[in-house]
Amino acid sequence: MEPKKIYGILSEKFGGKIKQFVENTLPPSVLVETDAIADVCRFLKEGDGLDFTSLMCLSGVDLKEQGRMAVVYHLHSMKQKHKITIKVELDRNNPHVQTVEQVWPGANWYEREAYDLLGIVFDGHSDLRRILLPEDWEGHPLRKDYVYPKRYHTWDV
Amino acid sequence: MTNADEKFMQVNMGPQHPSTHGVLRLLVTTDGEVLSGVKPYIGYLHRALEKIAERVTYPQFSPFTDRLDYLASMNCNLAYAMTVEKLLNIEVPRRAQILRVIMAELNRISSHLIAFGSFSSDMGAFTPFLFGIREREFINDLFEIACGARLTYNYIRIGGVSKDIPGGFIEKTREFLDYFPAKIKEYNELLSYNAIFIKRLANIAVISPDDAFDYGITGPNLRASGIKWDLRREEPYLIYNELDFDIPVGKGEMGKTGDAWDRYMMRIYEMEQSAKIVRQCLDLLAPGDYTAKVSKVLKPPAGEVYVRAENPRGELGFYLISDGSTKPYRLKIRAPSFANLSIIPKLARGVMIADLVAIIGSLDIILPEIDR
Amino acid sequence: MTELINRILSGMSPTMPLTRLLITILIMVVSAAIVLAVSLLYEGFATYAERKVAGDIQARIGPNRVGPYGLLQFVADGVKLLLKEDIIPFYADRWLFIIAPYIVFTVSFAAFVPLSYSDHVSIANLNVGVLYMIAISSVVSMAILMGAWGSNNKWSLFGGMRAVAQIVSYEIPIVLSLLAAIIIPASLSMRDIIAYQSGGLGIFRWLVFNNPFTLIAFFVYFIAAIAEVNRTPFDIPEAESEIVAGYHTEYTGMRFAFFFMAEYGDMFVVSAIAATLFLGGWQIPFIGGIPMPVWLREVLQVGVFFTKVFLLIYVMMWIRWTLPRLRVDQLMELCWKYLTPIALFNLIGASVWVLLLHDRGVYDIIARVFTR
Amino acid sequence: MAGYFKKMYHSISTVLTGLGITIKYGINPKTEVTQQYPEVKREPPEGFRGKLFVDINICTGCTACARICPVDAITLKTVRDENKKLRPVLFDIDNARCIYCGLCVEACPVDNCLYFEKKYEFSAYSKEDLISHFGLGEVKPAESKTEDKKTEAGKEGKEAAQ
Repeated sequence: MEPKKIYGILSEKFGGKIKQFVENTLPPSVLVETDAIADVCRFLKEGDGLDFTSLMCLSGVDLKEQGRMAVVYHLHSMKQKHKITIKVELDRNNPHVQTVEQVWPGANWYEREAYDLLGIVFDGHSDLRRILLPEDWEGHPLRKDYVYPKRYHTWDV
Repeated sequence: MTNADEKFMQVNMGPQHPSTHGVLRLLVTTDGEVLSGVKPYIGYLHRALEKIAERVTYPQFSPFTDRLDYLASMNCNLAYAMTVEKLLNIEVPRRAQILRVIMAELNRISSHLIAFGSFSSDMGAFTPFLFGIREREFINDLFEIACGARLTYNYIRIGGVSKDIPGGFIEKTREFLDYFPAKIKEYNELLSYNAIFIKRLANIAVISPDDAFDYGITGPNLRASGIKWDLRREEPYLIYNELDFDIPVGKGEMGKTGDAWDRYMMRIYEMEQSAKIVRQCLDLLAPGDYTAKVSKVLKPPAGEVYVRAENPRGELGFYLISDGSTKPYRLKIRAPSFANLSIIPKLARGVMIADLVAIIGSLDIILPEIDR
Repeated sequence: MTELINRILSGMSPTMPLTRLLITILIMVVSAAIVLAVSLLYEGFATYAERKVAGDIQARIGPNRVGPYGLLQFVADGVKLLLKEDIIPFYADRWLFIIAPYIVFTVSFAAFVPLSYSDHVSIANLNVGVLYMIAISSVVSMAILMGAWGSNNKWSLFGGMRAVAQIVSYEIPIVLSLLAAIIIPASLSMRDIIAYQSGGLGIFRWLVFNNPFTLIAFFVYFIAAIAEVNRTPFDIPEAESEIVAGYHTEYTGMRFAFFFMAEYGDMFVVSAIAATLFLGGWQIPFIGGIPMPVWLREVLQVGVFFTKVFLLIYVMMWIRWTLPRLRVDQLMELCWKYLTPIALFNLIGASVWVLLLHDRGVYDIIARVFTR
Repeated sequence: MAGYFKKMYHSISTVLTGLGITIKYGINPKTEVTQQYPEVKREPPEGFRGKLFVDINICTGCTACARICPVDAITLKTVRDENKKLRPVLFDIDNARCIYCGLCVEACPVDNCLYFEKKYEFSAYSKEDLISHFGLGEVKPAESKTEDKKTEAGKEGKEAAQ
């Protein structure tokens, strides 16, 4: 199915919650309102003819210039063989978004990673802990304004 | 360690444990030999590659991709190069494409040889590991002739490959391809169809297709569940659509489809197919440019791409955002082993300690890629 | 040895009880020292042989640095182990932890005593030799559990539990299969059993060829014996890919070496039992009937005995470097579902054979047919 | 019951097949593939990436290598000599940091100036000993204007480069 058509189906179903269709990314992306992401994802997975079986990638992006953060979902359907990018944009100072862990269990670790490295909080996540960094690490390194620590415990960095 | 339920014992498996394939730590809750839960802890090998990517230029990041999945550096190089090429709209010359396929498939063989070998030593048989290493040396020699390095090749570059193959490479590769099938037969007789080995693996840790989708499992592990999905076929890149090869899928020969034995066997089958691909590519190889014209300073236009390639361990994806400068704005690496490992808590419930080792080995995870 | 003591003492005046006692003790100590020296030397060379065999099988060379052909490798290993720091974990049960390796080693050393190395060379010709061997080798499991528990390490505990479960279970097929052989010469003395197997071209009177049941018993015994000494494919108590190093995880230096040497000592002992009971012990095949000086015969007999034992040890090593490891429950399954019933029915069959044909074996019957 | 014996037969036959393969290797010394390293050294092929070498006399001091190095292993300091030509007074390559990626060799605009030697044994007792110094040392400068072209890029690379 063409991404454009998927966008059509989505905006028909969710109306104003679907904000924008961006064609020049690869794969083309759909910008979704933050509070609707879990519903949209569930629909994308279970909706007729959509069948987005797997979440290929979930990335957090720090858009510092725009004062925002984004969470990008790269979805893929192994049954229908089509793919699409879903994006949500969050407030940079207080990034909160619903979890999609209930839709794709594999999202668990990706969300933990986004939380770890960018500080995006996924509401409803079952086990939101740091994953790559030590549990007592301060700050979120992938933020553009991250300040490198001088010391970690007894080590000079 | 305190535990409310006295019946269970908590054991740390790793970070230093012989069979955790690197520095994976599993917090195992057991009732005697039977596991009641596993909690993986990763990140011991975190080198902040994604952060480094934001501080180095596009060509400079290429050597770092070697260090993602160090057993399949060529494939990682390839995926990264394809990502940047997509952003820059570079057309890669045909000879370079064929060379890339040859290297990627040879690397797939060498990676699967390690997977096979380390899995066998996890299962307590040491000899197959040495045999796997022996054949891998052959491939390493080939790579060394081609690019001068034996492990971190940095051979496939943005626009093509770093240099043309020298004379004698093709003959040596053919020699290897002639020598290899007999060895696969030997592996099968020695290990794959060994009754003890089958008993250890059949019906262990079955991944159903739905679970595989849910957790984003890809590569041989997905195909073992009976799903015929291979990016080389589904979204052909390079010259894969011209090549004739099969995609082996798990059929549950020794038990249920998608069990550990199927996952193991996928790798043996794929080695055969890769050898077939390399043979065809050698025939296709015609003189030509080995790299496209790429300017020294790369300044891709602003934009974002998500490109993936079929790595030996699954789909390696690069999500690259460019802001028009010489350095990536954001590079997210979607490592196949990361997703493959995340299913372990689900699989390792009610199995025995020895099975946990079999599960880790059959998923063929590699930690540098997970921790990045 | 008792004979030797008696012979020496008989020449002495009976009025010196203290001297007699001292001389008896002296002779005992000297002979014990000889056995210890020989067994240590054997264990050293066995570790060398193990590594060499592994090297051969894995298409590599193995130790070849220390001394000619690396023959002095074990000396280097021994020196290294002696110089290693002796670590006793802080939370270990010190008493158990320290004493366990000595018990394991003593037991394996004590099992050398009733063996009959040639017609006249033996330390003690016990009339219950076989029983003694079976009894003393069971003590190993206790010592292993002591060490495992004393280490206060969860992996050690796993190993210890596995070891006990395994050794206790496998005693049963061992005893049952040994019985099938013992009922033919109807003696428990090693010497009598070997003496019974003389003649018949040197090999056809061996108990293994006596009747079909003893042949099966030999294989059952050998498989169970591999399990008894914890070697692959039954090395679950120290399965390094699963439970790190099992019961000797926490042991270092010489304490570890004791466990290590005991394993090779046990290998010798079980192989010696197999050689004695099934393969004619020191009976020289084919040329046994030719008259020769006593000293030459003795030397040949010792040589033949050791050759048989080393062949069996080689087979054990060969199996170790070929097969993957079984899982705990599968190991038990093999014991209780396969080996034990087979050994039991085998014993019944052997008993019926003895009942009907007395001690006549297949060879006797054929020989009788032809001589008639 | 038939299954019981069939299983037994299967186990024994496959185990024997495996044993057959290993004994073939076990008794045939020709199968050994080990190379006796310190005695027998393999000749690295053409284009082997060994230790970096700089022919300092033809170096133009363009700093292309230092700029492309992803792990910041090359330290380069240039001075203009009396002919107004850039000369490298300091050219240090930290072999402990080098990841042998070959980017610098390709970036070097002068033929046979910066290249990989076929040398692969250069262990040392201290990290300082691993730095190879190629710099010219003192060059009679036209004017005392020095440039330090140490690049910012890849500062983090240090940790990753192993």
